[in-house]
Amino acid sequence: MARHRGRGMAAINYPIGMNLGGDPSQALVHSNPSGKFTVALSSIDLGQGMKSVTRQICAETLGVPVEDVYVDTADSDTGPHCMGSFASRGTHRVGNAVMAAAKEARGVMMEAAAEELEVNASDLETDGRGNIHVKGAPHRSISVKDVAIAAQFRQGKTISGRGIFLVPLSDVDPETGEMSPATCYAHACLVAEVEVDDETGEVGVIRMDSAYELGRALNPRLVEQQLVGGAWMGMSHALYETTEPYYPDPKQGPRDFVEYLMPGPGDICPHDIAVLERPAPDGPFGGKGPGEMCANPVLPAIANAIFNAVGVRIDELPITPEKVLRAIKAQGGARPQTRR
Amino acid sequence: MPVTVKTFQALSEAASALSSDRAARYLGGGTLVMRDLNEGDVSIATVVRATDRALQGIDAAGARVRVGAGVTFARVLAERDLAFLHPAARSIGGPAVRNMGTVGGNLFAPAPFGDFTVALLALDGMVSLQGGFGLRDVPLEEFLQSRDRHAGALVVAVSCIRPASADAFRYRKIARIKPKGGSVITLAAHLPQSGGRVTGARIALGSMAPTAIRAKAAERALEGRPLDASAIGAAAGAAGEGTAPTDNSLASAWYRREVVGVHLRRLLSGQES
Amino acid sequence: MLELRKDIFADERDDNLNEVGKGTQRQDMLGHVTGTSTYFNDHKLQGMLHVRVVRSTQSHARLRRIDTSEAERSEGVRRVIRGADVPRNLNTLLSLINFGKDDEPTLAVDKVRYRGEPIVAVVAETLRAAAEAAAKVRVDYESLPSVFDVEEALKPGAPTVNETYPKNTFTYHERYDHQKLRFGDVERGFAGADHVLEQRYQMSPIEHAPVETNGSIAAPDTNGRYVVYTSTQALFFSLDTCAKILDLPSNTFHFIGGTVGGGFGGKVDTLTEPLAILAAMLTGRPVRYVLGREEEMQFGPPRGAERIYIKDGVMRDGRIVARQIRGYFDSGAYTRLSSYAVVKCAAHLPGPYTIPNVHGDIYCVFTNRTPATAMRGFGITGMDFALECQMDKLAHLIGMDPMEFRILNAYRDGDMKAHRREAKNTALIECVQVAAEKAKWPIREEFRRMSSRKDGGGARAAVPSTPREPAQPRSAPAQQRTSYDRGLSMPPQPDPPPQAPAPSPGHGATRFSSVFGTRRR
Amino acid sequence: MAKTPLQFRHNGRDVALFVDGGTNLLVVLREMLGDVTPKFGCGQGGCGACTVLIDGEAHLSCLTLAEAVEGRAVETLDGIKTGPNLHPLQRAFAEGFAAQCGYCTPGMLMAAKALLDRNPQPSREQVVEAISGNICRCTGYEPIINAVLAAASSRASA
Repeated sequence: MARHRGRGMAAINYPIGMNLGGDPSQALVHSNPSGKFTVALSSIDLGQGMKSVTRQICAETLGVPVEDVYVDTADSDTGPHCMGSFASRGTHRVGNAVMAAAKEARGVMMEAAAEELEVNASDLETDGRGNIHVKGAPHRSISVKDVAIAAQFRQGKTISGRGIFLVPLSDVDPETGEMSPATCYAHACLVAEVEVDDETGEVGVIRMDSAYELGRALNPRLVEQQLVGGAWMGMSHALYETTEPYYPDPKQGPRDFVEYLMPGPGDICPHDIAVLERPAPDGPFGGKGPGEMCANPVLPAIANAIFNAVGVRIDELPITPEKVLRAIKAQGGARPQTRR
Repeated sequence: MPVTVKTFQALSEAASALSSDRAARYLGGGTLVMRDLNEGDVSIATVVRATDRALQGIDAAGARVRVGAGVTFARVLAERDLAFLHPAARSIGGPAVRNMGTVGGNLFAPAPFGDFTVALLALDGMVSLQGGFGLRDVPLEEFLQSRDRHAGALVVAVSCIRPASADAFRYRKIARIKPKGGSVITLAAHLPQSGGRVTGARIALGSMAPTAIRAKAAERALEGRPLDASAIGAAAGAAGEGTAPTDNSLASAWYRREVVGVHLRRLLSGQES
Repeated sequence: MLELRKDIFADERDDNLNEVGKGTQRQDMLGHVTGTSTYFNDHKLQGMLHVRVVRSTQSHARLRRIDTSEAERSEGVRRVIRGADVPRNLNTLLSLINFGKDDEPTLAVDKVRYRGEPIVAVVAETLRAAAEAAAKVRVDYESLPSVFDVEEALKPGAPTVNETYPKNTFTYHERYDHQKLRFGDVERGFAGADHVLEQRYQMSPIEHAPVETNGSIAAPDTNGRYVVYTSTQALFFSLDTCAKILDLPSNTFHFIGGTVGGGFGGKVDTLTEPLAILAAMLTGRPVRYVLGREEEMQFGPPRGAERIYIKDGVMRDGRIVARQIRGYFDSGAYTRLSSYAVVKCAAHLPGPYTIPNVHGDIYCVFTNRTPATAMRGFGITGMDFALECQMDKLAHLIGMDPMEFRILNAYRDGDMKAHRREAKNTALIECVQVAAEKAKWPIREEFRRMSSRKDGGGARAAVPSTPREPAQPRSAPAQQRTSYDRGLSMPPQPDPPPQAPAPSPGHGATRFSSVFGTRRR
Repeated sequence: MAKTPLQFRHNGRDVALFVDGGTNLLVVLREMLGDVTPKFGCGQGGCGACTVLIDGEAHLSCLTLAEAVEGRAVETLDGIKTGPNLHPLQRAFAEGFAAQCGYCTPGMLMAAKALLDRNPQPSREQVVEAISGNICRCTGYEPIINAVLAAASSRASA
């Protein structure tokens, strides 16, 4: 028996937002009389961190601390329309809508502050800690809270803003497929190292190294969550998952988490990640969206690593021990390729 | 109609309640019956439970150990005298399942479950049944062949031999998922040696037939021979004989036949899986 | 371990920010670790009823008779819902963006097209009572031949899965059975190539497997409205789908969600909300409909399988000169969202590379299996697997390092992409370089010096001359009425004008409708 | 229809109620006692989202017949804080970003608590074993394993 190690790589890009655009999202931002802001959305947080990333975008745009912003989602009576949480559109589309709404709210806030400080709004700036002051004269300052009180009770202004973001819908040429599918793309390259047992066809993933370019890491911890979890899902898709193990024959479909295979906590491997940030010109602070593309390079990188280890190409997913073993036997044994 | 739960102190009463009602199921640790109820199995109208202490007994003093059917895998793992059964017990479920699942229930677990039973089969397991007729012992092998007909009987305990030495008994579950997954193949081998030769080998396989079975051809290949590479090779070559694996979501019949010998060879020669 | 490579593209960023770029704690973390984050199923309403759906046991069959009389008399049953009870028992999800024809009933009426298709919904006081009643529903099937393979489904004489699309393919631009991509001349490219490699790839159907299954709770609210707690990934998408199926104004519904126990694309299809609301309407009681795990795994829509053929022409020096791709998306018995993924996939070709001749034909194919839907990387994941395995084979074929092979062919700023838009803001080369560095995978100096921002455009910006294929006229537009809407008071579908208005409606998504408030009738 | 009386301790509080035959503990906790911290993920014993401690040991509440907890102590995530103070595991999960959708988190935390209560200084392998019956579809497990180890070391140094 022998176990053979091999390395493989893959590089990918991924379109951000619904293909062809036409997928709007709206946001409403308003302050309460104490200068605490609420973002109202109908967007969904299914774990990807929608509430958290839009909260940071809103705080950054308003120029207030993140603690002073709360994102409320999702309620169709209070949250304005959003297309939904899919197609890696949340950060880009909803983020832009929140940014637009926060900009409008900031404009009112600065006007209200200017009235209190008896200066022009264009002479004011926020310090990001809850205060607004005259540029170059930090002592001529008023807190956001006092501005909110003044706006509500003295000036009769709503510190609020509306935002929408829409990439106009593109046509598709029926004959050539000419179209504008997306305005920006995320990128990735991943190297996987595997160990293949040439008597059983079993494949273990030993380690992964990767580089992901995602515009801007608006919150690096959330990015890390997506990339680590996404790579796990990619490995899962590559080696384990299927609802029809004998596809296209529909027999033996799994009914539970024992029959439906996903790697367990004992199957995971070290994964070193580099994040690159080439800001998207139309992304909120350049952000694109790491959520979906992170799994994609893992599947082919593992398949290519298996070839490097034992010289067989498995072109059907998932790459089960059976498929590997059949291929090794058909080839007359493992044929390790040049070590990379 | 909600399910009726009947709890009895005495085993005999539980057994007769079970045998008199076709819609009754015996509830052990819950991992099988509660699952069926949760999934809306309306064929179960009555759940029978028994609190008899006999179900909880562990007698590990003699050459044959006896374990009550209601003993959980967690309790097996807590019992130092049952150390030879620990690998099998540990291969089942996560900790929560081991705190619930019982030795008796495992006898009825459909594929890909039922790994503990494979270990018992290699250790000359016997099943103590309480029926309307009283208590009787049935060899595990015979019990498994007619498992469905025992639906009305109540398993009180199982027993098995204590292996001659720690090295004489080996158990391994081949699963896709680590540390816990359903069985691709489960293997257990009891290899008593006398004068450097294997005598009375018993090898049991899970997931190689509708229930756990013995690999009798592999046993014969080892009988009377030293446990060396040649004997192990012969046993590995014969491992698939008499088996009848099927395709399921974890592996195909082809794959199981193809690798059962590999895994048996590795188990017998002390190699990692 | 995550490392931020701030040194790369630093000149394009303003990093002087207060909140953005910080690893701030998630807003929802405290809720998550204390178990106080509220998911749809954490709402408990007084007098709640439960739904269990009777599903088809056959892959393809005519329904001769559905007998619910015994089930209706079963203890605890408050209502048995059949297809005829659904106000508009025919829908396609993307009708909300005016894309595709209504092809899927909420409850099957005269035919089932996949094993597990809902036929009858039982509403009862307890799940046990619903299960007991469901077991008493008698369905008399007349089996029909099934087709499970995408290429078999396209052959003449294959069983018709879904009468809305009699040839088992979705219709693009009202004339084609697939989406085309044409850029340059692949035949000429192959003729001039040093090597030509054609390969077949197969992706499997995959379950989203979120730990929270699909479900919803609907309840009568004040003023004739209904409140709906839901696991949906797209609140208004689901709300508008329900408004259409139940034929009610969208403001009848108050949808509440937003905290969802994982989705990955599996909670877009609005699987439970229409029946939960309808049950609440018919009983006047709160109703909960949650998929069990086996239902979710077997009959919840998977990521659909894809079969992909790639034929490449490559030069000895590593340049790919032609790439031809044929892809088949297995949509299962109904369209759901696969039609959309096909166009997205076509736009993705030929991957992140600049190739002068590209030819793509992508099909959305109907088979007798659980309808497929979106999943993380929708339309792309399977194609990327095929493309990047193919890239590895090509590099091996010409004896080139796979990293360098990617860098050589990578698209760069200013290049023309196959869908005829300029590449901008590209970063593939830098990702390959950094990944190689991290993995200690040696690449040659000249490849380490290449950049996405250099040497693109110019000749690479041109749209190559592309041979015209004879354009097919639009087939007779058929918003085909299928037999399962008989007996329903469907508003008549106005026949589309024989010539669609200019400009070309593209893939059909000419405008959004219901999501903006006015529903197309 | 006759119901069965049932008494047990729920997070240190005695509760008494009547249950239908065949009811599982998860339904009792969620629907009857309003403790929605244990989650329904499968009803099959495969996901661990409903994990609770019964007399200190991890059990799957969806597979536990309600009658089986008569007289016993049931602990859920709702009971592991000390007053307003988070349990070290809760803190470690938060600090380690070990939750995304949050749905598996209550079961993970209870499985981890069952481990640390018996074995305050587990190895990585023991942590992996302890959560092996709990499915997480978001995180890839690594942050969860690290969080349990971090909680153990924070308790050791506290």
